[in-house]
Amino acid sequence: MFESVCFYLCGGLMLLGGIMTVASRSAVASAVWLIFAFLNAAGVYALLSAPFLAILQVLVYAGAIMVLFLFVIMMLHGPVMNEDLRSRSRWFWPALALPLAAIAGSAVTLLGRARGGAFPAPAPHGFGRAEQVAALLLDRYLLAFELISIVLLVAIIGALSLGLREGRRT
Amino acid sequence: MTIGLTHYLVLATAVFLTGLSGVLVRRNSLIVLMSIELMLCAGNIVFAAFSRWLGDASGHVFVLMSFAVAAAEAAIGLAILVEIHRLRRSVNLDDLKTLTE
Amino acid sequence: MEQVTALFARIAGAGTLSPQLLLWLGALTMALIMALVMAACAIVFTWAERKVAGFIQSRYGPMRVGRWHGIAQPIADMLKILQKEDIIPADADRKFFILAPFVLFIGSLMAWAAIPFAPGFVAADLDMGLLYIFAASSLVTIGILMSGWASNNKWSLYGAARGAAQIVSYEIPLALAVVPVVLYAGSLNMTDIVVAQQGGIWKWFALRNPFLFVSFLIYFLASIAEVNRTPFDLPETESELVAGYHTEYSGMRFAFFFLAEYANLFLVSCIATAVFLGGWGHPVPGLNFAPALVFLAKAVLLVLAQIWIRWTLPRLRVDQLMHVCWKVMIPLALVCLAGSGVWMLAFVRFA
Amino acid sequence: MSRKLLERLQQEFGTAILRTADQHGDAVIWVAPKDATVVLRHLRDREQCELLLDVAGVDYPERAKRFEVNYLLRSLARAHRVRVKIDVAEGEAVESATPLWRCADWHEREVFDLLGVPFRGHPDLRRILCHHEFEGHALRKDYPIEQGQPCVSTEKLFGDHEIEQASRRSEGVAAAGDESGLPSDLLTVNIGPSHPATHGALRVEVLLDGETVVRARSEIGYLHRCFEKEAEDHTWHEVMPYTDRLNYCSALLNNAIWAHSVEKLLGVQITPRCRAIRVIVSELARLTDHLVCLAANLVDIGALTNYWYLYNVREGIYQIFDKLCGSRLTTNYARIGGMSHDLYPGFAEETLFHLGRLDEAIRDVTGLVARNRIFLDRTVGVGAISREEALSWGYTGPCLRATGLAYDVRRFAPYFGYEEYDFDIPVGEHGDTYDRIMVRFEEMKQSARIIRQALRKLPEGPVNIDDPRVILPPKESVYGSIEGMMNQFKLIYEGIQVPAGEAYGFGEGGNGELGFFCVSNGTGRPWRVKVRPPCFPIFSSYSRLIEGGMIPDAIAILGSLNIIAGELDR
Repeated sequence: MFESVCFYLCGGLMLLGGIMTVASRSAVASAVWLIFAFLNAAGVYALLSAPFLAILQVLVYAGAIMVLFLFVIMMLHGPVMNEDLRSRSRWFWPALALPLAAIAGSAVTLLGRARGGAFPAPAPHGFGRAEQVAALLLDRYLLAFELISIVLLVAIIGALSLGLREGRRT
Repeated sequence: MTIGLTHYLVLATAVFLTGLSGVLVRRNSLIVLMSIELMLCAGNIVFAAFSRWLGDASGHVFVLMSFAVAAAEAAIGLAILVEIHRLRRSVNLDDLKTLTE
Repeated sequence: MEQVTALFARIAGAGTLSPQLLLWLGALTMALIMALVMAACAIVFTWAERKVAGFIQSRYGPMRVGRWHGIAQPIADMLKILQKEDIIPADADRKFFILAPFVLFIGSLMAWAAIPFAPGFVAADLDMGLLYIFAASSLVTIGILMSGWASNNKWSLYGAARGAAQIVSYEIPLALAVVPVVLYAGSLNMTDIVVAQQGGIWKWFALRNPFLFVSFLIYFLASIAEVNRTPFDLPETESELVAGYHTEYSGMRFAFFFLAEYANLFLVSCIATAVFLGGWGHPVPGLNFAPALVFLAKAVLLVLAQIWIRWTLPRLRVDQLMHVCWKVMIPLALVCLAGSGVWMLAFVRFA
Repeated sequence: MSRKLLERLQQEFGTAILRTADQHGDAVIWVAPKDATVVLRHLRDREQCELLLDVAGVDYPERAKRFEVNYLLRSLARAHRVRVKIDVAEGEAVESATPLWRCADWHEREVFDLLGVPFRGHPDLRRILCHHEFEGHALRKDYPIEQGQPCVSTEKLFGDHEIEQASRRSEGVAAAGDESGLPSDLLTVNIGPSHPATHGALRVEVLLDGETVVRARSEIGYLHRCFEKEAEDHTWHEVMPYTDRLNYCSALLNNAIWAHSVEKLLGVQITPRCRAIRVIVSELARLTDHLVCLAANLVDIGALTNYWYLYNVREGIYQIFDKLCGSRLTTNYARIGGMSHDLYPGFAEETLFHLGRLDEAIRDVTGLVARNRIFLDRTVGVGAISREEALSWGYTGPCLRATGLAYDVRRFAPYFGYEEYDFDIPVGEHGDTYDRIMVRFEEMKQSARIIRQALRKLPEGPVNIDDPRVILPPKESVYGSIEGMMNQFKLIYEGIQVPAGEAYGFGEGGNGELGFFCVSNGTGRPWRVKVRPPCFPIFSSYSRLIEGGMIPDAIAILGSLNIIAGELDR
C-alpha cells in the first residue's frame, strides 16, 4: 500500500515534470522542471531498491548536469530566449497528447489484464548498494567501467577544445 | 494491486515518449537537449526495473554507464551550443539550416 | 532515532501504530529537531562571527542587546529582518525569485539528516550517508543559480555564475578528499565512519597517515569555498558584485540566504568532524561521556577556524580560484588518495 | 632659470612667440592658436616638459579674443615651469594636444565643457563635468550663477557600433563577413555611479566578455558642484571652506595649499611658526588620506580586518583635528597669511602618541598583507603602467612614484620650508597596484618622520603675519577702535585686495600635485580659480588600466589610484 502511494506520487510527479519540461516556454522553467522530474526519478530508483542509483541521480543530474544547463542558459542571453515563442510549434499539444493517450490506453489494458509483473518479494540484502554495484563494476563489467572512463575523458577533452576557442584568439 | 514491473515500464515509456515529443516538436535546441536527457532517464528506469525483477544488479552498471553518457552528452552538446550561439546568436533549430539551403 | 520511535510507541501504546508509520514519524521528528538545531546554530554563529571579527579587529562587536556581550543581538537581528519590507523587483521572474531561497535552504536542511551527532543520534542512518550529504548539498547550487537568474540583475547573474562554477568545481576536491576515508572505513555510512575512529586521537582519520592529513586540509579549504566565505567569497563579493546573487533580496527571503549560509558553515564543519576528526570520540582513549558535546565542540572549533580565516585573508580572483581548484587541489587530492591506498597496503593489516 | 628658457624659445620660434613673461618663476609665453601644437611639441621633446599638469581656460568677455587657454607644463628633469597661453575668440578652435599628452583628453574636454572652447582634432570632445543635457557653458562670465539645470536621462557611454566593434575584436572573427547585424555577445555593465567599490559617485561602463573587461569608459561629474564658479562669487578668504570639500580625506592639505597659492599672488611671506604648523598639519592630513586610501583598497581586495587597524589610527588623528579645528573632516584651519589659530597645548604629545600607534598599525597591516600570497597574486602586475605612460597621463604623487620616478613637489619646489626636513621619497618599480599600495605605506612612515622633526624644532613666535591688509585684526581692536572696526569690515565685506595678476600655487597633495591657478583682477574676489586636482588626470587613465583585466582587478586598481570624487568633480 505504502509502496503504491510512493510509486504513484513519484511516478506521477516525474511524468508531470517531464511534460512541463517539454511544454514550458522559457528554457529556465524547462530546466527547473527537469530537475524536479529527476528528483522524482531518484525516488523511483529508491522504490526499485536501487539507493546507490537514487543518490547518484541527484548528485549527477541535479548537482552537475542541470547546473551546467542552467549555467549555459543564463550565459546565452537568457532574456531573449524567454520570449522565444517560435520555440514551440503549433503541433505541440497534439504531438504530446497522442503518445500520452496511447500510453494511457495500453497502461489500462496491460495493467488491467496482467497482475503487473510483481517483483520477487524483498530484494536481497545489500541489493543495489554501493558495495554491490562497485563489485560488479570492477569485476564482471570492467570493460564497461573502462568505457565510462574513456567516454568521460573524451567528453572532457572535447568540451575543453570547444570551450577554449584557441583559434579565435588574435 | 501491488506495484510491479509493468507499472515501471509504463511510466518509463510515458516519460520516454514525452521526451521524444519534445525532441520532435520543440525548436529551442536547449530544450531539445533536455528532452534527450529525459529520454535517457526513462531508459535508466527500465534498466533498474528489470534489474529488480531479475534480482541481478547488473542493470545498475548500465545505468551508471548511461549516466556517464548523459553527462558527456550534456557537456559536449552544451559546448557546441555555446559555440553555435557565438556564431549565430541563436539556438533556435529553425535558424540552423544553413546546410539544407 | 530508535529512541524517538520507541518514545512514540510508548506514548501511543504498544501495537497501536504500524512499524512503518512509526518509522516515518520518527524520521519526521528527527528532521524537525535537526531543522531547529540548525536554525539555532545559524543564529548563534552570526553572533559568534561578529564577536570573533570584533576580537580580531580590535573592537568589541555587538555589546548592547542582551545583558552580556550583546548575546541577544542575533534575536534582535532576526526580529528586525522579519519586519523589513519584502521587495520583489518589478522585472524579476516572480516564481523563481520566491522559490530560490527555499531551494537553497532545503538543500542544506536535507543534508543534516545524515549527520551522526552521537551514537544513535542521527535522523537517518543511511547506508550511503556520505554520498547522500553530497547529493543533498548539491541542490544549493540550483538555488543560487535560480536566485541569480530570477533577480534580473547583472550583478546577481554574475554572482550566480561565479557561485555555480565555484561550487561545482570545489565539489570535486571535496569529494576526492573524503574518498581515502571511505577506503579506510570501508563504508559510506556516517556512523560506521565515526565508529571506525573511536579510541583516542591517533585513531582519527586526519591523523592516521600523512596523506589523510593533507586530505583533511584539502577538505577544509574546499569546504570554505563550498560555503562561499573569504578567501573564496567571490559569489557575493561586496566590493565587486554589490552582493552577488542575493543583491535583490530583502527581509525574510534574505534571511533564508543568511541562515542557509551559516547552516552550511556548520554543516561542513560537522562533516569534517565526523569524517576526519573522530566524530563524538574523545581525544583521550577510554573516556566516553557526553559524546554529543564532544562532537559539537569539535565542529564549533572548526567553525571558529573558518571565521578566523575569513577575517584574516584577502580574497582570490576568479581565475586564481579556478587555478587553485583544478591545478592544485584536485591533483593533490588524487595523490593523497593513491598515497593512502599504498599506505594501507603497506602498513595496515586487514582484520 | 625661466629667462634662459624664454630666450631659447624666442630664438627658436621668433615671432611665433607673441609675448613672454616671468610670473613667480613660471615661464609664460603667448602663442597664436595655429602655432600652439608646434610650440607644445617643442617644449615636450626638446625642453623635456614631459608633464602636462593642467589646461585652464579663462574668460575675459571684454576682450576681442575672449578666451585664454593655459597649458601648464612641467619639466621634472630641468625644473621648468611653463605656461603656454593661447588667446582665442568665440568659436575659434585650438589645436588639441591629445597627440602629445594622453591626459590632454580630459583637460581639454573640461575647457570645452565649462567655457565652450572647441579643440580641433580632439578624439572625443564631449562634456565632462556638466551632464549631457546641459545647455550653455557654466564658467563663462555671462552664465548666471544661480541657474541650475536638472538632468533627466542617462547617457549611454558606448554606442551600438562601438560595442559591435569591441565584440569583434574580443572574438577575433572580424574577417567573417556575415556576422554583422547580430547582437553582441558582450555584456554591458555599469560599475557605479552607486557601487560599493567606487567610494564616491563615479561611473564606469564596461563591456564584459565573461569576467574580462574588453572596453571601459568612465564618466564623472556626479559630484560636480561648481567649486570654481562659486569661488568667483566669493572673497578669497571665503573660498577656504570650499577647499575642505575638494579632497575631503585631506582637507588640511587643501587649506594649506590654497592659502599658499593666494599668498604667492599677494607676495607675502608667512611666519616661521606658521610654516612649521602647516607642515605638521599637512603631513597629518597626508596620513589620513593614505590611511583611508589603503584601508578602502584593502577592503576592496577582501582583506577587511586591515580596515580597522588603519582606521583606528585615522580616528586618533581625527580627534586631534577635532580639538585643533573644531571639526574632523571639514577643517577650514588655514588662513591667508597664517592660520586660524595656534596649536592647542598638548598637541605635540597627542600627535606623538598617535604616531606611535601609526607605526604599530603599519607593522600589523604590512605583516598581514605584504607577503601574503593571495594579496601578492591580486596586486603584483595588476594595473601596471610604465613611467613614460604615467607621465603622459599626467600622473603625480604616489601613483607616479610607484612607477619609479622620485618626483615629489616637497623636494622639487619646496614650500613651507620642506627643504629643512630630512625625509626620503619612496619609489616603486613596476607601477602596479602592489607598488602603489607599498609606496603609500612607506610615505606614511616618512610623513611621521617629518612630523616628529617639525614638532621637535617648532619655532616660537606669531602664527600670523603682521599685515592689516591680509589678516583680520584682533577682537579687542575690532571692538575697541574705529580703525580695527573698519579693517574688519573691509576685510570681511570686500575681501583681501589681491593685486591683479596670475599665479599657479601648488603643493604635494595626498594624491599628487594639487595646484590652484589663480587669476586676480585686483578686487577682493578671484577672477578665476582653476583647481588642478591630482586624481583627475589619473582617473582619466582608468579605462586604459582596466581594459584586458578582470572585474576584480578593476576594483583593486580603482582603490589603489585613490580617486576622491569630491576633488575629481569639484
